[in-house]
Amino acid sequence: MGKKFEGISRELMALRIANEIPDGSYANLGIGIPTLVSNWTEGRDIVFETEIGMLNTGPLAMGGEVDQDLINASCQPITELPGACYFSEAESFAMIRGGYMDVAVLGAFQVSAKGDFCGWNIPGQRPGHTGNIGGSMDLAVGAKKLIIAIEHTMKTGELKILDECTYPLTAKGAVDLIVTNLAVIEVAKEGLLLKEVASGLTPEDIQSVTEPKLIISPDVKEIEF
Amino acid sequence: MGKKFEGISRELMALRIANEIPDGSYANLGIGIPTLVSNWTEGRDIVFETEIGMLNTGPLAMGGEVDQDLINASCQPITELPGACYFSEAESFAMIRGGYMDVAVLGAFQVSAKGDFCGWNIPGQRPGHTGNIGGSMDLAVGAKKLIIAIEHTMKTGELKILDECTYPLTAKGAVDLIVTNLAVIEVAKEGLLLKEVASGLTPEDIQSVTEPKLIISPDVKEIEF
Amino acid sequence: MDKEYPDINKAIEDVFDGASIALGGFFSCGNPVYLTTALSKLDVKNLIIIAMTMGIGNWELNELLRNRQIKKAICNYPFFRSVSRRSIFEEQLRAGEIECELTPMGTFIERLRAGGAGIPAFYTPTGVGTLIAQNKEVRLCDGKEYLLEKAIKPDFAFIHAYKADRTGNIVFRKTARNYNPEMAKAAKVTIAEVENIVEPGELNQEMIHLPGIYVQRLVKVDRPQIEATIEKPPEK
Amino acid sequence: MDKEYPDINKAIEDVFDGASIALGGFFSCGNPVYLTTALSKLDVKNLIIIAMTMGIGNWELNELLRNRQIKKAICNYPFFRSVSRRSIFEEQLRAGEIECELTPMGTFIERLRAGGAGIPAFYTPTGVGTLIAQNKEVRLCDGKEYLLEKAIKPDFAFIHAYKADRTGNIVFRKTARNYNPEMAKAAKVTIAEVENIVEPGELNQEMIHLPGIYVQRLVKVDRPQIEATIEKPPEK
Repeated sequence: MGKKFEGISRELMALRIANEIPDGSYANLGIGIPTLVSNWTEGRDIVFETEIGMLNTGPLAMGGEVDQDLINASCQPITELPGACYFSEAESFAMIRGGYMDVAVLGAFQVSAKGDFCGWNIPGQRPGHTGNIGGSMDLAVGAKKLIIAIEHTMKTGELKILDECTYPLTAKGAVDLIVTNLAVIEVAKEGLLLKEVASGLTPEDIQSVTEPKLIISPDVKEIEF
Repeated sequence: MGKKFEGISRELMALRIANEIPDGSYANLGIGIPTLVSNWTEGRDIVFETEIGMLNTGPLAMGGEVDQDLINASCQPITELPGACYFSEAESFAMIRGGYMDVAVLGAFQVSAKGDFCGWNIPGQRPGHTGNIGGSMDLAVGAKKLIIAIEHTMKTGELKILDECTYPLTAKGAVDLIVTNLAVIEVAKEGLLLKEVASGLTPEDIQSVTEPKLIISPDVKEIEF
Repeated sequence: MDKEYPDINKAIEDVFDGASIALGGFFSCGNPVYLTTALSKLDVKNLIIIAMTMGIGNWELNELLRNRQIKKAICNYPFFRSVSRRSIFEEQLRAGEIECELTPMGTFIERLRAGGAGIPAFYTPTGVGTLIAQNKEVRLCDGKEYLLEKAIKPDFAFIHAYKADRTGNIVFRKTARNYNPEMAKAAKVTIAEVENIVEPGELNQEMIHLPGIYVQRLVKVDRPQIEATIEKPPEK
Repeated sequence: MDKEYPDINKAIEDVFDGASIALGGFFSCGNPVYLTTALSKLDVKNLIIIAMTMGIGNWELNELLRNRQIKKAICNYPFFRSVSRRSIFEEQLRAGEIECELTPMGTFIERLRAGGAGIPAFYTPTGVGTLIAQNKEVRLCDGKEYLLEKAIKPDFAFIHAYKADRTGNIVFRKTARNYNPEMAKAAKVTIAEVENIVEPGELNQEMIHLPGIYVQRLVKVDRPQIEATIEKPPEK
């Protein structure tokens, strides 16, 4: 159990992540906080893919725009942008597994110091070893850069950034960057590199809610937007 | 070396093969005699595929019909029929290998009693063990029914229907039916079953130009058109 | 070749006990709603159902579960998102009344693609080092680990399409394409419910999403009215 | 993302000695004729060329051979049909000056498809019991033999297309599609010569044959004039 810090909002986490995606990128956003990233990319040169089989997804559909044949991977009615194209599920995952997604942003239950993460099964919650894997395992191994967007700790105070994951894995060694409400942490060869902390917090605060020993970047700074 | 018999023309071989393809079939025709089969299928309910990536190919294009972007797998300008569709090479061979071709008709240099056949390399003709394999190996293993259309012997009189093939194989045990200028022979479990002979010839004549011992069908008859 | 069947029940009458059936559709989008409902009225049991979800968005599938027609599910997103909600499938799974073969989404559709393409098995990086790798062969290629995954070849595929010509050439609409094409390719017999059936030559030959060779039977249906949600089944 | 390059030479200037390059086109149809010619004027050697033929229909490739720019060919139909005619490629092969990796047409394109789809290797029935099986792993699946075949991932793909929007979404025309889409997906860098370049939104989103994510560079070219034959090169 760690202490409780407030940190930044989910919206600002999404903004911080949006700033991490270079112009000219193709990106896929998972369910939850990751979905919010596209609220911050208007005017940016980023193309979003959705696993269901579409490139250049537009904002959520409103009112009369809703089309039952046009949803995203979270089953929300969406719109299309100029340059959109549709394709099959097999093509969608050929693209994902083939390494064409420059950035994927996913949620997680736990992340380890080695870049392992878990997001589909908390033991005891579902019968046997089952759960909603969906496209998470393919995105994890396929994306060139995998960003995990999570609250730094569970609501109950339990740690989520651990030496070793204790839940069933989504992928091993796949995570590149962890963005939380408290910090921005790079998964480096040597371990977790603390690069940014939320306003008002110190690296020691972050360490107090993080199991692995953090490497404090010499350039460590406040999270910038 | 066998004797020399005339038998039926290439056009009639093609007609005999056309009669072997049931209505409602999807079929692929190789280069040479097989190509002639489509001259006999007008009004029939047969859809032809070409490896380059098209279903419902039409007759050869004439004069102003010629379109440089519309050729068959033999590089001949062709036309399209109603219900035609285009697809990629990967799709074309997924279809072929996946078992969707009801009938394939190919030429061959040699065919064996076990249904092996060779059609891409005569030792000494090309450098090393190379040759134009093209789509022949995929069609051979993929087609539900493989018909080999050949002259019964080589122009030099050498036998082509052998106990064992002596040239590099296209596929093992793939041939279902052999149609030659002299006979129609089924590749059965027990061996080669002689079912039809060209007008004026006897089963003994066919055996005299066929290396494997033929099983003479009790219903053996003249080739019918 | 006119592949249209005037009667949806006639089009599925040879589905047999123990048959494996792939059902197209991604959550609420592009599901064979009419065929699934017709299947639930058929006296067949011990079915193996291959579908993304198990009654989450594709609500018609719950009727198959209620009737206890399903022996085994092959799927990638079987449950409600919220762990506090239990689907019929989850209840049956907890009771040990049904089997579940969970396969990641990309592996799921690639296994079907392989089934249609004559590829019996392939290697994939997805799932290495996870529970998905249990009892699977691992192979090193260029120093990286991959899992061996096997093709799925269902007896039947039920798909939903926007348009078809009578010979079975099919056009899907927007994201309702999803799993439908590869399921059709993988299955021995594909039955498509189609919103619009036209004559051969009326579809643009350059935009056929599923060539007719893969489709054995067509059934004309009305355009269904669907709410895009995985939260609640439609009220009856 | 505007992927158009005004200068074809600029679009290929990072091709390096020893690069592997896939060239689209089936005999005379859908070849990247302009890019191949531009490549023949570049001072790069020891290339690995992946193409259906080696200068049979795709005549421009012969210039690469004359310049001795090619170290190795991966192909499925390398020679003239008639054994009495010898191509430049055949002469160089006889002289031991070039390597040839022969792969059946379906395996050839499936290896490229695998390369683009993150599949390092797959099993196929094609070639079992033939010379193609030499030095390849054989595996029994359900009692039938299959060969292990490995993905091809070229450094570059050169493709020819009918239309593209500036973001790289591509539409091919009739049978000129052939190998082009999968080569583009397999390659690290894909350069497309395109007859018509339009603005994003002008193409029908339901008939994009190659999504823009696979295409890094576009070059506008005039529609080439091509005679459909593999018998004779065009007169100069």
